[in-house]
Amino acid sequence: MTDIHTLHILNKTPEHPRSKACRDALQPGDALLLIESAVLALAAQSASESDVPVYALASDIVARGLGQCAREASLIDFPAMVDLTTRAQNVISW
Amino acid sequence: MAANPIHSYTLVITGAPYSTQAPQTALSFARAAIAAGHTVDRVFLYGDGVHLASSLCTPPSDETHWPTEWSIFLTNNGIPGVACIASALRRGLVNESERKRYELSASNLLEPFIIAGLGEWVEGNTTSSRTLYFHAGG
Amino acid sequence: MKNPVMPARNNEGFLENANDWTPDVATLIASDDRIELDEKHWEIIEFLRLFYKEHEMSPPSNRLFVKSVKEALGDERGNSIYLMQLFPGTPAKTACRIAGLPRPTNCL
Amino acid sequence: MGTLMVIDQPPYGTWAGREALDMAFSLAAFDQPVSMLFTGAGVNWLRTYQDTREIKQKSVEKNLSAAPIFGVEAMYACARACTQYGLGPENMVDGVVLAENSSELIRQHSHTAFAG
Repeated sequence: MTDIHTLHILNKTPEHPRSKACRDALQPGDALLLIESAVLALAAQSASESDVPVYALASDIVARGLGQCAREASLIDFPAMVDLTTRAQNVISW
Repeated sequence: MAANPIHSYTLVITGAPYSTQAPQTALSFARAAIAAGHTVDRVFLYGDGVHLASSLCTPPSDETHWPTEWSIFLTNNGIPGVACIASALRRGLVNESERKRYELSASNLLEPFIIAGLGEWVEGNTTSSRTLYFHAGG
Repeated sequence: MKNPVMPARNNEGFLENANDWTPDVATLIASDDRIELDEKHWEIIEFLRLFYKEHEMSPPSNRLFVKSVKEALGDERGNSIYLMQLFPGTPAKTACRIAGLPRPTNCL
Repeated sequence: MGTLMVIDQPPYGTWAGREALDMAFSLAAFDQPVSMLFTGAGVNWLRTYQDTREIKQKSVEKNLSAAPIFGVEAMYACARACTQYGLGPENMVDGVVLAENSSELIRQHSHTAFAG
């Protein structure tokens, strides 16, 4: 079952130009997965601007001391990340 | 209809160990994919990612040795690890036959990695059901 | 007829210095492969040298070599059988060697 | 519907764009449909009159001009980035299609990839 059109996997900080390009590319039916430095977006003061489901790798969040501020994303582990890639028709690694 | 269809993955790593998190994230992903019953068709190292296949990486003993971790994982699961030849030669990663061809002083390709062309990536792109990239962050 | 001196070449017969190339040198390199250059060969050699000048690269694989020849000179010449007959072995490699272009990286 | 190789990094200062170009060429070599999208600082690949002799690198302008010969189907440039970097018809290489909406373009391709 592919219930996600495109899974966007982002590993760049919010300042990185590709982060903006990724956000701009989000469309209804897509999902966003934050990994590595991209989880820092959850610490930045920003309204949750996207209408798509946002996931974030828990290990990257915990490593960066962000356990408390990750309310805007569903925290997942690697098995769940694998699962997300199987549910998506396309995957883009930004 | 199976609730959880089996997928095949080509994983492309373009970030180098010890300068990016890419090889680590990719390894955790690959382990989870195998554990879930999926297959990893091949791991393709491109750009700075080829440094993962160097037999000369020597991190301090209390840090994870990512080339070794990857080497063991690939060997245990029979997954081909391919370093792009153009990326590899530019960055000083060579196997024995390239060493001879270019008359170099040493070879340094870690087993079971092999050196091959981008055709391996093209094949993965067309035959695997998913191709995932692990780039440098920043 | 003068007898050209073979310039320095690497272990696969490619010129060490691209500026050493002359048509006479090409004839000499070709004779190593037991190829006697005729106008069909020269057409491809000239095409390759022009391609290199325009794009600052040789076609990076044999397939792209065939494609480029096809694009420039048509189907009759741009097919691997024709090029294989002219430049035995791996045509792109053999032709680049004779045309005085760098050794391809074997990228594909 | 083919692969979209994206170049979003500037030429010369970083190698990633060249590696993306090699990927596009190799897809073309195996007759896989591929197009390229230049966006962000990557649109600077498309400027005419690049003279790289002094920095001793190959000209990406010349390298890129082989793309149609090898069978790269289309070259798109993000219109917004072109405006930002002062690129217009007078100083841009031929054969580039301006894309007003990159996300639509991404949507139209089955794979979108960066080289690094």
